Amino acid sequence: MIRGLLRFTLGRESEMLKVDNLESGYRPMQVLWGLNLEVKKGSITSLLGPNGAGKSTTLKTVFGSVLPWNGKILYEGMDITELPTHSKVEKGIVLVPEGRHLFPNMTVKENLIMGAYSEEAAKRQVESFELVYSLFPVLKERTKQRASSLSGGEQQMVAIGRALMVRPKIMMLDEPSQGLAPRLVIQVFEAIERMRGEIGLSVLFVEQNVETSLDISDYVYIMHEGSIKAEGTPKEIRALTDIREAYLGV
Amino acid sequence: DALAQAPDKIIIGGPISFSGKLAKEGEQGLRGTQAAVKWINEVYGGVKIGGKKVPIEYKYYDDESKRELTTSYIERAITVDKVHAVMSPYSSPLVLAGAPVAEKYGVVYINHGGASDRIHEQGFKYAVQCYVPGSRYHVGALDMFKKLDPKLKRLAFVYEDDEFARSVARGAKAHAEKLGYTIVFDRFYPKGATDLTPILSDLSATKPDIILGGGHFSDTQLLGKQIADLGIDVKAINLVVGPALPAYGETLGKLAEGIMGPAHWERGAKFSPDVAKKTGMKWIGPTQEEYRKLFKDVSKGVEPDYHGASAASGVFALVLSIEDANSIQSDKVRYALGKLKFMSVYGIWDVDDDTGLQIGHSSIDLQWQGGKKVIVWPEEAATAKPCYPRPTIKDIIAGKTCK
Amino acid sequence: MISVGKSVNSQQSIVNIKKYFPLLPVYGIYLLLFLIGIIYPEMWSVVTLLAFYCALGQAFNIFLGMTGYVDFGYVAFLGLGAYGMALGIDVSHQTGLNIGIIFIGIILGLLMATLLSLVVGAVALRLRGAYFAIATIGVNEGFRYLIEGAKLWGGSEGLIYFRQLNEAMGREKTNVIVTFWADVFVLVIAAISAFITLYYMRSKIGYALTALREDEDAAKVMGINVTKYKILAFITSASMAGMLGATSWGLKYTHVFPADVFEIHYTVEGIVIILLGGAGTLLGPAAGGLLYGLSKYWLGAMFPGIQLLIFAPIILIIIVAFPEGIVGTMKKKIKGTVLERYIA
Amino acid sequence: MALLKLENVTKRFGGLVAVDKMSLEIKEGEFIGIVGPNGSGKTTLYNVISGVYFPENGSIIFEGSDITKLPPYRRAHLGIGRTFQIPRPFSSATVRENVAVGAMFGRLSVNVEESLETADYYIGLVGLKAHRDKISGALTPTEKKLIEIARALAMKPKLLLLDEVMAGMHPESIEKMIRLLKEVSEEEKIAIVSMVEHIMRAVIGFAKRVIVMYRGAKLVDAPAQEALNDPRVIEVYLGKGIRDA
Amino acid sequence: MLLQQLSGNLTQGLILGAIYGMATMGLNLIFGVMKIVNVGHGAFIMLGTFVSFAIFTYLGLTPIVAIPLAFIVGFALGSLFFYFIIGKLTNAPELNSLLATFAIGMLIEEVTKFIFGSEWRGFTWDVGRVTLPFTVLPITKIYAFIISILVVIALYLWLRMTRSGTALRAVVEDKEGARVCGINVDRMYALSFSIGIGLTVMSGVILTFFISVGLNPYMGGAYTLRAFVIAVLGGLGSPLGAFFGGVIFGLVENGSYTLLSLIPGIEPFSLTRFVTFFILLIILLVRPTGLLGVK
Ligand SMILES: Nc1ncnc2c1ncn2[C@@H]1O[C@H](COP(=O)(O)OP(=O)(O)OP(=O)(O)O)[C@@H](O)[C@H]1O
Ligand SMILES: Nc1ncnc2c1ncn2[C@@H]1O[C@H](COP(=O)(O)OP(=O)(O)OP(=O)(O)O)[C@@H](O)[C@H]1O
Ligand SMILES: [Mg+2]
Ligand SMILES: [Mg+2]
Repeated sequence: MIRGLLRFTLGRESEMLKVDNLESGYRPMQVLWGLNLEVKKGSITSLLGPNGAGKSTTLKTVFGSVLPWNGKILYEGMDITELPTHSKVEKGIVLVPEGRHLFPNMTVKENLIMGAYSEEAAKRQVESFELVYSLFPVLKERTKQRASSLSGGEQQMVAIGRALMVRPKIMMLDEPSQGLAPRLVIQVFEAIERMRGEIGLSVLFVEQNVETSLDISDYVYIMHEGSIKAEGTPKEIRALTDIREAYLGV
Repeated sequence: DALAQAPDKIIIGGPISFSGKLAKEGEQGLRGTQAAVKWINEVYGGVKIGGKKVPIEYKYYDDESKRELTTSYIERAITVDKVHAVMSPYSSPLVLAGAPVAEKYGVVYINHGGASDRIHEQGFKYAVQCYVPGSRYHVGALDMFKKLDPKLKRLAFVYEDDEFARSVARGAKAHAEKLGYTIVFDRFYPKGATDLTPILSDLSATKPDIILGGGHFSDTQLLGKQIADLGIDVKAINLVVGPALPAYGETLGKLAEGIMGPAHWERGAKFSPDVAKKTGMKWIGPTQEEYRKLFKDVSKGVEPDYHGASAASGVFALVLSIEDANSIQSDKVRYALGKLKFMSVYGIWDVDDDTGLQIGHSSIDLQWQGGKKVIVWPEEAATAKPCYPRPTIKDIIAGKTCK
Repeated sequence: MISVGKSVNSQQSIVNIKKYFPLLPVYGIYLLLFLIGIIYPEMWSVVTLLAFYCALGQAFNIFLGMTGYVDFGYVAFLGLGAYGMALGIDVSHQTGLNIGIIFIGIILGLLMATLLSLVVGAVALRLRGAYFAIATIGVNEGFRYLIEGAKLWGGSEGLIYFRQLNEAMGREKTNVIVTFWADVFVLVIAAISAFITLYYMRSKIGYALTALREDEDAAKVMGINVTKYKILAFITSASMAGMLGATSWGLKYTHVFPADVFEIHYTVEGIVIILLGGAGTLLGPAAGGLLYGLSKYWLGAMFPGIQLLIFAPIILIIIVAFPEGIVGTMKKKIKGTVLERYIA
Repeated sequence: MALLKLENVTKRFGGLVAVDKMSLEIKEGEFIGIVGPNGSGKTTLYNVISGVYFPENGSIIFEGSDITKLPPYRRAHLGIGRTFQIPRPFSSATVRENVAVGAMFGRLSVNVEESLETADYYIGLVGLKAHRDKISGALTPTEKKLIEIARALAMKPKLLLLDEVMAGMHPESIEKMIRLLKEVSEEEKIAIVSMVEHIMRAVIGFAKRVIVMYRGAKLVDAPAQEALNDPRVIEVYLGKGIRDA
Repeated sequence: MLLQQLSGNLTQGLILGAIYGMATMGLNLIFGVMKIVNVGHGAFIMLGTFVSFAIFTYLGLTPIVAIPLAFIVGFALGSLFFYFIIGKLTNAPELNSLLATFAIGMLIEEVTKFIFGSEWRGFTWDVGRVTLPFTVLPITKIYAFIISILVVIALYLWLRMTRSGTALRAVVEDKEGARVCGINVDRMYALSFSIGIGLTVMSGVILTFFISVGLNPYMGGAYTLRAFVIAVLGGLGSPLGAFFGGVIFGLVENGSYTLLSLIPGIEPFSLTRFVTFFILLIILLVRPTGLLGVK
């Protein structure tokens, strides 16, 4: 109740991203059926749900690599539904896609430089490098190595690092822990927490690793068959045993 | 009964290349045919057959320089348009491709675009040729050089590697040997070559007096240009096809100076009703100037060259033979074509009775002098004296001309 | 119990016949073409053109459509087929075999094309994508210039043999064979190619080809002898091309010049036909051949000189509107309807 | 007799030794988990066993015969089936056709009709029935992994190599998948299943024996619990004890 | 004597090769970024030769002026075709773009024919020649050589040093990755297509410095074929590879003539073609992705 009230009154200022009644898919198949969610400034929000629920599609639609059919996407109160991806990046929205999509024949450093492609980001390139290297010290040792020869975990770090070079205000990550050795999973989640903590980044991520996700998230959405079925703080979600079992299997 | 058979009009037609690599020559052929048809209908008053005069109608298609379309359109001309005679396409391969179709239907096939001797060695019954066969293209030039400078010995051959140019080369070689020349260089370059530097450097090393060669238009352009680029100075250059066409001088500018080439016909050729009368031959068609005007009328300003004149001669031959046979029946017309000998703007036209090979026509040799084409051989047809030896490249570039 | 077994059996055989239903529209088209040509002699000129384009597409499709490999040097097989016919006639016209020499020519064309495909296949099929495509251009061009440069088979002067045909079979027969039967053979080759295409599609071969078209390495791991199937499709397609060259060029034109029969434009035309119709489909090459041939023929007859100016935008509109070719796009539309059974 | 035996197998990429003098013996009826840090050579090992790459050194023995130099399709005929870490379905083909290809050219090499039936069976088994006639390229990565599993199973392999098929899968599906694999292997006499995975609960739930790879070599080869509690494994791979991971 | 011939032919071949290479870079750029095999490549070269021709013949200006003009014309045409056709095909099967470029090439040829007619055109631009001990070089050829090299360097620097060039390389490596970096991928496609066509049309102008005759709406075919072979020789998608491929091609085409002419009974010029294609095959067998091609 109080929470709802707070949201109502403070919503405008603290709201980073708001997705309103979003529909999209891969013609002719519709995947998202009126999805609503929001991400608060400086929060870690996670989107959980079974396979095929449409989680990746949600991120891709928000980012713009899948075009929305209906509904609205608001970013800092501004309607960005129709914006092309590169304009979204310029505005500070970035996606770390499933499968990383690094530039395989470029070195680590070149990959990172590409992240600072937009003019705004290019100006702050030096600063950004420091940030990335402080978050992922391993990468500093690999600057000259070609991305394709890195291990999976290192690649994931480059992908996140590259996204950071954009100087985003909100970062969306699609299953950042997928395919990573347990040791690296821990590192990646730690990195996410630090990004929020140290630079106040808002994060929206999709995961299968439910426990860890609940551990680090401020707010959680549970999605199934193209729409949100439940939401709440991790504590609330943990309490909703039936929902958890139905959609998360834990 | 010829009267009953006489049609309302004579229909001729067939494919011609309007697009594709033979488009330029094709268009000439088309316009030549149209000019001739126009003259027959408007000046001559139609073809006399069965006591009346009937007009000619010409149907044509664009074969895109492709065999598939050539044969299809010949068949279409015969079966749909019911032509009384087929006008061939341009180029020996296309003429060859179409010949069997005309044979199948037993329709006269006016070959105004294929110079190969071999077309008429195949036993096609209905094909008659308008061009001088390839093997005789360079005969005149060699005679001319012999006369101009009997001491000359060193000949270089540089021809395009295709059926037509090879037959030219073969004929030239045979004749050169008869005249006592030494062939110091004898090479071919592939069709479509875009740089002839290697073969020309090789040629230049053999220090020839005369260069004979060519094949089609673009390669002769290239020869003219690159002979100059490499500074190869010889006494005379005579190339088949290119130099005979007006565009040659336009494109090469000064560099065309002194280059010669054989042609089946040239503007200003000395064939006229008077000449015909003198030699006792039948004359038909417009005079040189009338022809040029007609041609430019139908082509909207394009200058005629020999491809067109050849086609026109084909139309005239057909008209005369229909009149001689007083019938449009193919066998009779073909027989009359064999017997026919006449003169027109194109010159003498006479084919071998059986094979249809052109035997009456002879080529002339042209030379670019002072930016203009003049006829230099044979002497009776000449409009100017041959410019011999050709000025050096250096002089030519400095602006020296043959005049 | 027994009756159940029986019904299952008879159903099985029905299923098997049904497998070949998609041949009906294709053969329908070819039969119709033939009949139109016979009944209306003035249409024969269109039929011959369409037959060639359909056959070219149908034969090429066995390789290009089914494997996804683009053989830019495909025309070499037609060219060699034409040479096969030329040499066959040249060698055997005095044997008194009469029309038998035609079959010698066809077989020789088939053999020569197949032999070349074996050699090229063994070497070039190791390459992938555009590299394969362009290596085959190399083979085609190399072959042409070898013939010209080394003066093989008459070199650039080629072979002309209408006379020899006349000597062997007499005038009348020659005329009919060259201008009628040559085209009928072409239709037959189109039909054979269509049958092979469907046979391949409906057998393991088709599955193997689809798999290797999509992902060669994955196909290997699934147990598919990728090289074997690739070469199989390559050789089949090439041998069809050999016969096509032997009849539609060798027999029909009664002459062979290297510069004409190794003209790469024919490969491009083949690709265009297949893509217009729908690559890898059975009906596609026939549809593409009809569309391509008819446009060429009518436009060329009606607008001589500017027909290509009209034709080019037509092609562009078709590919934007039917990205998977006419039949490919149609197949998607009719999915789930009765028509589905007849279109492949 | 061991089903599969690797002796001193080495695979290099330029200067990098991806698999380093690996020796390994797998007996029939085993469920094996292969784990190791990213880039430790697990996928490469699979590639060498299935014949995608040929090793520079060493030999691979399958059911007593040397298959080191056999091309991949011959190995598939002998009964080695696999999935790919990044799914590689034949994208323009339907799910059904994809799985049928496995049956058609796999160990038993059956005709088209039969393989389509086999395909239907395995499609049902992995839970892709609803997608049977869809073009496989249009499915999610996870669904593509299911196609891979069905396709590999349809090959009726004796040795099944699974490469991170559970990654990205919903925890509940993981449980189901493990149960399914165990059942199928029992029913179909798939002698052993080897699984590369980073999800520990999948590994623990599945494998009796765990091989830990590190820098191309075998670090530990022991029963599951033992291997995963090995301090070296915690150091290089798990980071903390398994329970926390 | 033989040596002199050989060095003469190799010098000529080097220059020709540089132009071939230059004329292939556009093709390679487009292939590298979009995996489009531009079958209409030669038509655009032809267009360039006509720009040069028109500038010289109708306006009486030096063809050097035609170089930037041709680039602009090509760039504009490239953008136009991209906007209306090629851009709409980026998600369609790969071969569709082949069909599209075929039709575009046809369109260009036919429009040129419509405007200029099917006449064989040409012009003679003579600014003197340099006589070397073993061959003669017209100065226009030397221009062509130098300009080709400059263009190659410019393209290389653009790809390596500039923002848009780097972005283009990123698109080549991973489209989706480029997108998340904020690169406007569609614009990069349009840019690479337009620049590719621009370079190609421009190369037509430079070609006329070497060979200024034989210009015809249908002259492009020979160059398309050659460009394909050169592109593969150097490695598809590598514009620099295209340049080296071109140089090798030119050297072999011209150089082998001298050696082949020693063999009696054959036609050496035709066989030079055979030799170049044969060498292509050998190189592909040893390096299946060409000299500088990756994977
Ligand atoms: N490129 C595509 N084309 C067509 N359909 C697609 C495509 N990608 C995904 N789909 C479909 O969209 C639906 C949702 O997919 P999505 O990838 O968003 O799910 P997800 O929640 O991310 O699943 P997972 O946990 O497996 O990653 C699925 O049914 C899938 O089949
Ligand atoms: N084709 C290749 N070319 C060059 N290097 C390769 C190739 N394939 C793999 N490698 C390298 O070999 C090493 C082992 O890779 P491999 O894929 O086998 O690791 P993995 O254990 O499967 O890792 P992950 O858990 O991330 O999948 C890595 O460093 C990788 O970069
Ligand atoms: Mg997902
Ligand atoms: Mg791996």
